[in-house]
Amino acid sequence: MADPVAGADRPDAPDRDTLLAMFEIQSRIKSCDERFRSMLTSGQIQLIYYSPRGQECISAGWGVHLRPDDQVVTIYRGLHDHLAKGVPLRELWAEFLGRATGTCKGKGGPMHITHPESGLMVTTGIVGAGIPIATGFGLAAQLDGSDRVCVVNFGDGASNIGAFHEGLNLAAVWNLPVVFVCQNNLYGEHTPYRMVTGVDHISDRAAGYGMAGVTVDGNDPVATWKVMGEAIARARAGEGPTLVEARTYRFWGHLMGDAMEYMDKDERKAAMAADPVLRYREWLLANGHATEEQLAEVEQTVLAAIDDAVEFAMNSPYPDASELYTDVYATVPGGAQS
Amino acid sequence: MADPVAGADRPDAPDRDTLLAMFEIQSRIKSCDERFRSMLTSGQIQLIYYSPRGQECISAGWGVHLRPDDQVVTIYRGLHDHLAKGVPLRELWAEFLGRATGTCKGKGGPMHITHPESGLMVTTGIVGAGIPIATGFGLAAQLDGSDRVCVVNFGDGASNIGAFHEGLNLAAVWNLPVVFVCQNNLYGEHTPYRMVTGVDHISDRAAGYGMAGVTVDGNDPVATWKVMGEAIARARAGEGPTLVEARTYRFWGHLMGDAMEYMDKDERKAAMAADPVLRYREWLLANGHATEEQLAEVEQTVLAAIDDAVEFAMNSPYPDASELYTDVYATVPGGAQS
Amino acid sequence: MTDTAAPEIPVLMTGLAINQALDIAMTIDPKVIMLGEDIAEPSGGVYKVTKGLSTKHGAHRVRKTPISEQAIVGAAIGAAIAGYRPIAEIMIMDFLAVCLDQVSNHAGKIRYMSGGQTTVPMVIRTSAGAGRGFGAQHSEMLEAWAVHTPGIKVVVPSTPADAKGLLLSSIFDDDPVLFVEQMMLYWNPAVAGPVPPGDVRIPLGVADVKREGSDVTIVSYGRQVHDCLAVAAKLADEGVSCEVVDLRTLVPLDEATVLASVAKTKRAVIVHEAVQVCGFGAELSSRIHEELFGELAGPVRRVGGANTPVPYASNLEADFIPQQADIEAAVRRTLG
Amino acid sequence: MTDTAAPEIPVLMTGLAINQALDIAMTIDPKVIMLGEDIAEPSGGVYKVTKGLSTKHGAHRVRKTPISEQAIVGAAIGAAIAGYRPIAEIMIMDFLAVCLDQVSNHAGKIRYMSGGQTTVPMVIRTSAGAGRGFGAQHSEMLEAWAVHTPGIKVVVPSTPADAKGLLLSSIFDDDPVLFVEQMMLYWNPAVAGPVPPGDVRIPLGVADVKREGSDVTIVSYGRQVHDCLAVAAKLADEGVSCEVVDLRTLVPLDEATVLASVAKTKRAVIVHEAVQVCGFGAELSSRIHEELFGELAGPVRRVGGANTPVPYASNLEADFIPQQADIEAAVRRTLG
Ligand SMILES: Cc1ncc(C[n+]2csc(CCOP(=O)(O)OP(=O)(O)O)c2C)c(N)n1
Ligand SMILES: Cc1ncc(C[n+]2csc(CCOP(=O)(O)OP(=O)(O)O)c2C)c(N)n1
Ligand SMILES: [Mg+2]
Ligand SMILES: [Mg+2]
Repeated sequence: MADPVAGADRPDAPDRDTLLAMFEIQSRIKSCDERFRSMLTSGQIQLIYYSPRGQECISAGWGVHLRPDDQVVTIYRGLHDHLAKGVPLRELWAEFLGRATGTCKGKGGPMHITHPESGLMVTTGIVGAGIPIATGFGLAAQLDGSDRVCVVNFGDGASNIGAFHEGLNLAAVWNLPVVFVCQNNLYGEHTPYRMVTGVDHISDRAAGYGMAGVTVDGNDPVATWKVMGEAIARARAGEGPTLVEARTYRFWGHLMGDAMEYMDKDERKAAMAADPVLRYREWLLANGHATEEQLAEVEQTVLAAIDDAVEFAMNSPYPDASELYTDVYATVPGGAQS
Repeated sequence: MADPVAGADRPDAPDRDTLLAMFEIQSRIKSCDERFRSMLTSGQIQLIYYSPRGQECISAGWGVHLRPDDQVVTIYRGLHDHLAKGVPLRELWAEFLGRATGTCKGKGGPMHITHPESGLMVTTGIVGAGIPIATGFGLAAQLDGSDRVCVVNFGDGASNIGAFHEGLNLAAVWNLPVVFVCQNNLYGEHTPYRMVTGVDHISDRAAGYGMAGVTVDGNDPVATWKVMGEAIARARAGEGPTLVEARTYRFWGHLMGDAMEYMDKDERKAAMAADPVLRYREWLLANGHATEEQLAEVEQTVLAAIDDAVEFAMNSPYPDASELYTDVYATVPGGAQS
Repeated sequence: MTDTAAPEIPVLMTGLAINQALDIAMTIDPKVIMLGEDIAEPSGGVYKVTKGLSTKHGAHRVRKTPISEQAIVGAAIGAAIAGYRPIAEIMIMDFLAVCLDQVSNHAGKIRYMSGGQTTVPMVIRTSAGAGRGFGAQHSEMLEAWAVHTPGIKVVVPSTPADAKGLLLSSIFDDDPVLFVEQMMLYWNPAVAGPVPPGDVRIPLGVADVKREGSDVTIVSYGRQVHDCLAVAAKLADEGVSCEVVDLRTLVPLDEATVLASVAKTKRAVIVHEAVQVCGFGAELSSRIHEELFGELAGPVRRVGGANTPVPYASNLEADFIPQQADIEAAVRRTLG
Repeated sequence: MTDTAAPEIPVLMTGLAINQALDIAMTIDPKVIMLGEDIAEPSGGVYKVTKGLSTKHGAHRVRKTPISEQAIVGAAIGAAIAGYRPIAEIMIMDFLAVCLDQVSNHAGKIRYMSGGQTTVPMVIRTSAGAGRGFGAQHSEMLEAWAVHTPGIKVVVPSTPADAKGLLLSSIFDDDPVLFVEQMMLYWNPAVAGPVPPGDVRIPLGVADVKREGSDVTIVSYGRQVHDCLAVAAKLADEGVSCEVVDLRTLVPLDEATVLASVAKTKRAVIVHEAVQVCGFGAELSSRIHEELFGELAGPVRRVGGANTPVPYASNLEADFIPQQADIEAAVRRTLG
């Protein structure tokens, strides 16, 4: 597991605004997740839910570096990434609940959140498939002569599928502005990654593509911020892609309802005891980067926004039945149904 | 390119019988290829032909180490591998010409030569696809408690496709008795491998799977024999898979008729001038490993066998029309056609 | 009609029936092995269908794999050629798309390309179907792709007894078989049924007339068979007699049973969850018209999935899937 | 009928017509880019269809890729969403199987899953078809897989003029289009034809009646259209009048033209090279029977590829492919 964030101050830490911005993102993720889980547990809502709890610091780490025009690709376990890229809470919640007011009119759902306005371009449910697509966003940026970048997120398990290999090699040979973020939460569904992965550090695979690779403690917000910043800067400068492996831990099993019988109880207890979000909060206070009042206010604001989003979503209508047939094709002569 | 085989003797060379066995395999490959090309050029036969000329020493290098029960998987450019594993000339020629007497009754063709009796299990036309299949042969050997091994051959271009990644990782995590032989002939169809591959030495990719990886001069029969022997011994001993990158050069373009406008003329001239088969012959003589008479006899025997095989194939009938519908399924209730 | 309805036979849910078939096959034949993601203990698979098997038969025979579907199917192909009877699990049918090359270009063609020298006795088990709010990439029925690929057999069971008996036959069949298990059937008590204990096999290529009738033939397979039976029961009250034919296997196809039934009723409705356009119903409808032209009282009607990806919103997802109301409407239409 | 037969129009082979369409599209729209294996100079593609394009438009726009079909299609998808009009080349259609996830689960569904926020305006060009002794893994016609995948448009041209005009429309269409080019057409002088110069587009979803007739309708697409026309010409000498409808695009489908023709002739034969079982002909046959039941003089007949992998031996390969004799026999049978 990650070494705990030292209580001591960090010379390598960013400025206060950045530190607070990361805290704000982490709080949004943590509180959204807690609300989803409590409403699911109480039966107020029903959906297949993949909790990102424990992985907040990773998305916050790249989130504060990105510009609105930068692009993000993620996976079914994507709530933290969606929020870090700024997908609005109301539309996000409405989409999770399959309502007409959702980001995708309720037609995509949690596994397919898309919000180009925020730069959240693709969320895929197919392990590894977002990686080649991300190279396409990188290619477009390169051809546009723009310095925008694409950050694509995926798990440890995804590093064993063919699309990972093809996407990283292509990004390397074309020197594309893409940052590959492998969120290594130690498990792929019910399987410890080391049982099915030939290498300890997934970032070591970067060398096979002549690509920069680095492993960072994804539970250390400062270290993660630094590594993400370097990778994003490299991509912006046209110096090519990076594979960042951020080590973390999946608090709640693969999906909501998972019995977690395959997870080591003590390992999990230790990880949750070292909750990176709470530790970061303590660290901010201990080192005078923020006052209790400031942080509490951030948290209150986040909770209020979530209340509003939940109410918005719960009171939103389901999509009209006609929506089943729309958006299949952009153009269909005479609206033919095939 | 490969450093030329020194005229001097080699302390690391195998015994005389092995040296001659490699020469015999190389001669068979070289002469078969020359016969195919001359008959194609003269219009006596017509088929899509992928010449293995220049790559003889690689197959000979593993060929002399394999037992009859060891298994081989290869690709459309597989003639050299087929011969190194002992696929009989008559059935091989007949299959290339699509005759009923061919290894596959003429139904598979050159891209799909199969001859389990010789241990030539699968020849595929899909780049990279033989790699996962080879892991299955390795798995079967492991479960059987047998020390037989599987050698799977593929090209430099194949190292960029997803199946390569998935197959190597699986072989590594299951510690399978498979030797992955990447025959790096510097080109994938019309594209120099370095233009599309993120790394110089394809064997460096092995590290990403925690697998042994080695690059050898595939035009140096003695060095290749040594490296193949080590990899095969490792697999036999249950010590796991190896990725061997054997550097060589493709003399005749991707397929017969290729204009080769994308190949550097001087590079090609130099490679052909350093013909590994001829150099090996000279080296054998220069160092008294064989006499001119011995080598000439081997070559004559090979040529006679090829004459016989060509005559056999040319005089063989095409498959009976009924063969179109057989072998689709092993069992079909009431012979139903679907 | 199968006679599995005899009272003393235990009633099981589909997931357990499949688990039993796997257990029996591994017990009677050491060459049967399983490969797939998360299939081993302690979890025993994401749907618990392989529960207990790795403990009983060993982790060397019930093998957890990386998330590498091409490697899963490829390894199964190699092992099958080498004499094993591998059962590869592709967790959800939509993921067939990441390994279809191994399935169609290799598993399906190797026997033919080798001139019959090598066979590929393997099963690809895959869970499939909409109805659980999984969205567009985890809900498809793609059996038509495989039916269009000569060399692959295709099985889609509807009842626990069929699932067990057909899976046993598939495992011991010498050809590659795509075995489609609809998620909605696994642990649904409403479709639990009697399952004869032991190694009781149901041959591939034999349809099952699940209900006899004289006015119209409803042909289906998989989960929708239950909807067809419900519609048949409802219409019976109105005096409409529906015959329900459960194909059970699409390749090989028991065309004779279908044609005999339609020749009798003169009317046919084909029902499946898969997208209707270019679905299996198109093939079957064409054949019925070709074989029984002039004998039909009306055109064969097809009831299939909408020509759209599977939507997430619960109301839209329900509309995507053929419902009993759609089947009933099609039946009434054929009765004109 | 298209009026491309006017004398002053240059006669081109299909490969060159496609090359022209690509050149024109890249010239008029800087957002058009190409990705594929070996497509750049000096070779200009394994079939020389992209000859000259990288030299004229730059290697940054005509991009040689690794042998990574998932990356080729995936990169095209990303670039398309980001505002480009990528043309991805999958060298041979059988290789679709290695990247079908990107095609079906992503290109085909992204617009729907995003609720219309993102579109994927891209073309997947692929060469296909048997007849050249390439064997089982380099000879398939797999368009039915894509037709069964909502969200993908499917085009299969038969003449040089259609290939050019339909490719231009496909490139500038806002949906993903699978564009199938039969290898046997590329450089076959026998099927060369007049091709109007310049940016002349043929809309998707409009079938072309390639020959008018009154006794029987032969519906086909792609290479086999030429065989159908040959059969029609032969039968004309016997006084049998065949109408030949070239679908040109399978999705969207011009059902109206087909139904109007069959309503007139009362007889239909559907011809395609793809394996007949679950091929596109099954879908079309079913629809004709559904729409014109009672108006037909006989059942719709299908002439498709054998239900086998494509064999290597030249005689067997010829038997696999529907021949003019098979088409003629089917037509005579419908006239029966
Ligand atoms: C191609 C494919 N195979 C299998 C699955 C089923 N599946 C969904 S999530 C998952 C585990 C992924 O693990 P990892 O990549 O580590 O991501 P995590 O869930 O841990 O965030 C699997 C196997 C899938 N969605 N896609
Ligand atoms: C999946 C797939 N993509 C593309 C092709 C077309 N193709 C056939 S051979 C070849 C080049 C392969 O190069 P390499 O792996 O270096 O092997 P070599 O031909 O040099 O022996 C390509 C692209 C194919 N057969 N399969
Ligand atoms: Mg994980
Ligand atoms: Mg090569």
